[in-house]
Amino acid sequence: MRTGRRTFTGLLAAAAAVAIGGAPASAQDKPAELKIAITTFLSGPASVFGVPGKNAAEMIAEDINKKGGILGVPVKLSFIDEGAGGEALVSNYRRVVQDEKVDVTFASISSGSCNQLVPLAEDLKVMNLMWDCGASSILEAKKYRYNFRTQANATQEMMAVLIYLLKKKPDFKTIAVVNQDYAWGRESWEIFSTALKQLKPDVQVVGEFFPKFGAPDYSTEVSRLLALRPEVVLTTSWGGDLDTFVRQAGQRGLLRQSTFVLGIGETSLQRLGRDVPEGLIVGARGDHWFLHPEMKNKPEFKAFNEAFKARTGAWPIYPVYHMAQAFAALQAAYDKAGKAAGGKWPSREQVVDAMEGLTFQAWGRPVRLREDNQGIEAQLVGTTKRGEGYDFMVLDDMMIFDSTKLINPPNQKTGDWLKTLTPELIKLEVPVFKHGG
Amino acid sequence: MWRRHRVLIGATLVGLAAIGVLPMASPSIVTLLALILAKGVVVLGIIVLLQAGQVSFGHAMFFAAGAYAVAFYGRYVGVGDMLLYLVFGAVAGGVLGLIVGLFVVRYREIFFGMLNLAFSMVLWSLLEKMFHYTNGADGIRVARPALVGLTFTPDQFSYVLLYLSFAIAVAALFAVQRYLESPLGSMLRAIKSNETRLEYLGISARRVLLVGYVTSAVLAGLGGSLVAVIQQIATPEFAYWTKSGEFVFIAILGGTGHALGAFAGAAVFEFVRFYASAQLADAWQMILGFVLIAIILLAPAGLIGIVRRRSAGERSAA
Amino acid sequence: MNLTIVVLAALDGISYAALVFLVSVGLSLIFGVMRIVNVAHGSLYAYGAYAAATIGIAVAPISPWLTYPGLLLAAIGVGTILGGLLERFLLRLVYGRDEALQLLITFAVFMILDNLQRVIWGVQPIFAAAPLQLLPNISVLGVGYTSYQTLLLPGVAALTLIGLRYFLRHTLGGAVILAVTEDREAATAIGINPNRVFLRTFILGAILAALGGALASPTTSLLPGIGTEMIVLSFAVAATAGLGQIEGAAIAALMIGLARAFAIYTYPEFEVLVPYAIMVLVLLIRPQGLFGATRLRRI
Amino acid sequence: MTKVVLSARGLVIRFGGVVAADGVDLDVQAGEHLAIIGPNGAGKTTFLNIATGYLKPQAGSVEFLGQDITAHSPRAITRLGIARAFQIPQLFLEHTVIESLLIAAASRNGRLATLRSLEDLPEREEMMQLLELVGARDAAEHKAVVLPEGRRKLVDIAMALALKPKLVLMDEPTSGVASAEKFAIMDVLVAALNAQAVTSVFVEHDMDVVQRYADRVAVWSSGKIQTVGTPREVLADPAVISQVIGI
Repeated sequence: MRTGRRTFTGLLAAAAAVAIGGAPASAQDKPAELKIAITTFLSGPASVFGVPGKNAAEMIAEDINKKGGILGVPVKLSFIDEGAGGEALVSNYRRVVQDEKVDVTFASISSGSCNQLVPLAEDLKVMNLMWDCGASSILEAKKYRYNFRTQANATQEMMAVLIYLLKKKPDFKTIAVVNQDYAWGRESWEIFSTALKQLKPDVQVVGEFFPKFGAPDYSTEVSRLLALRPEVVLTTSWGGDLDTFVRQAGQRGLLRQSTFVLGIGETSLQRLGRDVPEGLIVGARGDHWFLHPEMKNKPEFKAFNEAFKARTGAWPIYPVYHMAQAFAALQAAYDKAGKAAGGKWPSREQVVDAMEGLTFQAWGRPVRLREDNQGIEAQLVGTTKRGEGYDFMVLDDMMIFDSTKLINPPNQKTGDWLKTLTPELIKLEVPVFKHGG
Repeated sequence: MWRRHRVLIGATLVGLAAIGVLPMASPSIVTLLALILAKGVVVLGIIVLLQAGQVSFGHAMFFAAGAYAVAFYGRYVGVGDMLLYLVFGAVAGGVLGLIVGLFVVRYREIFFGMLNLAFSMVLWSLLEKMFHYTNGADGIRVARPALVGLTFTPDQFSYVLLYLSFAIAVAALFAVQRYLESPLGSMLRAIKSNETRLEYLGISARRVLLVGYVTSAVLAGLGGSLVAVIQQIATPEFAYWTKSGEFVFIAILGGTGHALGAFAGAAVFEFVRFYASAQLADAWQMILGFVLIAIILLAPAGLIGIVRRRSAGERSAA
Repeated sequence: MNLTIVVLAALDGISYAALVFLVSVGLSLIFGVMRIVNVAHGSLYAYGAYAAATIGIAVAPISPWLTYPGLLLAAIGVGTILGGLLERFLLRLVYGRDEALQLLITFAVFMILDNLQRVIWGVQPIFAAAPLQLLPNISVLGVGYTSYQTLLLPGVAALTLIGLRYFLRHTLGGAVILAVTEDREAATAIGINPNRVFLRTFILGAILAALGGALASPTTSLLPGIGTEMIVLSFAVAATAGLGQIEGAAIAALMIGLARAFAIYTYPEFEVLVPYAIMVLVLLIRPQGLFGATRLRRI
Repeated sequence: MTKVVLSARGLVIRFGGVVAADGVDLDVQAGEHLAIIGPNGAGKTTFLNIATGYLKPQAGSVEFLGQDITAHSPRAITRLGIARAFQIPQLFLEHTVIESLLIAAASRNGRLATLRSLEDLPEREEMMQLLELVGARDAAEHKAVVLPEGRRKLVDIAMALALKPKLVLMDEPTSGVASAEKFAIMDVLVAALNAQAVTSVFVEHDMDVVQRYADRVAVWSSGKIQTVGTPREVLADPAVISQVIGI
């Protein structure tokens, strides 16, 4: 029993030590390195985004360090696999924040991971940049101090795709949807269909399919769609799922029968090669395209793309640009906070303060953080076309949307806002760019 | 009492020391330890069934039932109390265990395993598909509850959860050990060696197994509710067959001969996964696979078996 | 529901069932003979698929028709090498041990192979559709189908079924397998070497799994995790049929394939639930599966 | 007329083409020890299987103390007071002998809802005495799996007796026991049965045992009870000698 009591006393002491020692340090000396932990998919189907994202992060970090780091401090990256399951993700996130004391985290790709890590980051008082997850609901639930989304959310992304469709094909009467059965697939359709009902009430939804995430076979859905003959087929699927669906649809003539809208198809174009025809509508979750019409002549942009292609064998896709935006935001916040601190190394809380209302730019138009920490990011949508010199389809008839009007105001929920939309919105002025133009 | 339970009491003291000392080395380990204890509680349930020679390849369904009981309460009623959550989790596991158990205790061995698997996959697909109620694959977030009315900061709460998990684990450990030594527990083991004789002693093997099954479902539900609060989320993944496989894996790893195996196995499993996925991001699965093969081939009685053999050897040497 | 839907759903269901049958019949065969539920079966499916795609991508530039022998080569290669290694150096060590341990060792193999697969083939989707694109489309009621999926796959499945039946009922090698299935002790007593039978059976089952994967590869993107789903699905088919039942597996695969297709045509939300719901229902009514037989213990 | 404990009427059972019972009638009377003899594979064990509900006859019925038990499960029949010992001992191999007996005792006295340790049950002493009675007390703490065949047989019988049955059905109680010990064991066994006023039926091959311990003998052959009578009568019958004993 004596042993027991001693252990218990030790326990209490340990608990007390933690309670006392938990206060944030306010040292203003420059650290040896700025530690960044990044959660990304290194395994599982979503590694089609995660691995390019990781490659981009490493490339960007090397570049930053070559230029002397952020405020003169080199950055050091560590990665956590989102594919290892929720338990490992959360445990490892705690480990890097609590044990390795990273300065900032970039989390995550999946909205599911963000759902777990955003409140945790808030608990642990560590700045977190939601570098890729898009679910609108996360930032609508409450106002966070430590979490910022450095890109658009699903509302902006789907609104841009919808308006593009309505501008390009104003008279369609029937639509069907084939989305992956998880939050993104459901939520993107929810936004798209609610807005569609407001903007063009006469369209009939003839089929709603939510095959399971990672389904290997869509033959039955394709047969069903061939029989239903919808004028438009929307899918916001991605990765292998999208490849499989589009190929199976193409093989059996469905891509020619209906107008396909690939909500986030930009990432699949290089893999699909010539297996897809011209005329598909493709979105990019932001104004992300390696031939971005407003950026393509900038030498830095070209150099970045060439370097990425040389390093990985493929042109950058949107997760690469999202990663670049997270780094751009970080750099901008440290610059701003450093200035505010009079050239000294800013404390963590000062950096978080600096994030408020920040504007930063990577390889698209500038992104602005709203007061609810949501990024307002331009959206690029285009139509596939054969491109000289590329063995895959490139984008043509690109529109770049200013997202300000494509998102709910911070004090209104997405669902309520969508119901206030009117067909007027279709007339929104948007610049159009030709491929190579 | 002291003599009979000296192994358990010893283990409890070692556990106490571990949860007292380890967090000083690394604060993030607090949550990992709580997770290990919570999973150990689930695996205890697997070990109970293994006494009867029955392997459930669908026990994750009760684990998920406990977790979703908490998640649904939070979603539709509001943030509750931790103790209420635990009761809910245990009851949800138990009730589902009783319903499923009434069917599955008629089956043995591979058929038992298969039917459990089938039921769990039905639950999994429902959790995935009933998107509007369950939020689909993304799962439902679980907000931090109070404990008997007291609220804590996130940091304090991780310690509260650790101590609470520890208390539950110790209680479950003693209760299960007690149960396994009782007549019903002995009869459970008799199902494995000779069910025919059991029936010829006037004992319903099905009822004996049902008691064991519901017990193990309660443990799984309890563990599930704990994990949901620790992880702050419940997802359909909790009910997927690989989760069930993981629980059986931990049970075999730890050793099924003693209730303590559950916790030994959970500790090794989670530490390997945690550190392997931290150090070798893309090899943790392979490492766990090799560990399991090594255990099966070299130490079929699991970690507990290794410890026992050691101490038996020391005793005979002395 | 009208006739068109019935016809279309039946076509879709049959082509799906054909693949599922190929994989589950291997699982069932292995269980029938060795009494081992091979959790790594889905990994063999995945490796078959990846190997076929790798060979396909390599030979397609020479002539796309070479991809067909490529499919077969991948299935036989993966089944023989991987299946042979697994049986000879791992499963053989655990015969006679606890059923739970046998099952778990294949679970460990599944974890290792799943991980290794990412190391070998990476995480980017791989697509090798040459075999599919070579064959023309056919039109049924105005709906285009690939003849690969509607004719070739069911054809191969039917041939496999007939071939297996013939092998088991009319050849010595098959008779020996059947003898061991029915009564291992008696078979040993008459001089059959069970180890050799186990090795052959396991390789045969592994080849069937890999063949399923190889044949699926032209129609789908190959990704990490493709094997995981296949394990439970083929498991559901084999259990519904009754473990060890060859013809039963064909019928159960058809049942599940058709039910799934009709679900997509009518209530698509229930698609995922279908195989498992059928499995639960069948097992509750007939625990030994649709075609399995029960045995009474002698006392 | 003494009281009939167990009564079988018109039992018919076939396995494939083999007819094991083809209209069997048999009465067991209170307090007697009835031996069933017959050639191998004649269906003697099948009778025990039917009487204890393990097999269901295709026709006919079994009554125990006036109650029709044909459709009952082995468990229900056990609870009515029929215990069974097996030709191949049916033991809990991973339990110790005393644990196995205590499980039987716990079943008999309905001690299921207790968390008390099996080892601490109040029936422990009684079970030790039972082991003493069958001469296996020294094996009490051994696991059944390590016992030699003869001892297993005794433990198997002890498990049946632990239930304090009204009727015990035994399948070749002395097979596997060294012939030198046969009579000693049977002496003890029959004394124990008599002391508790337990009726017994035993299938037996050993005619010396039958001669010495059976009150009556039933001869089972070709799916029928050929004769029933005292050992002296039956074993003197030339037909029995040629059919069963094989001389």
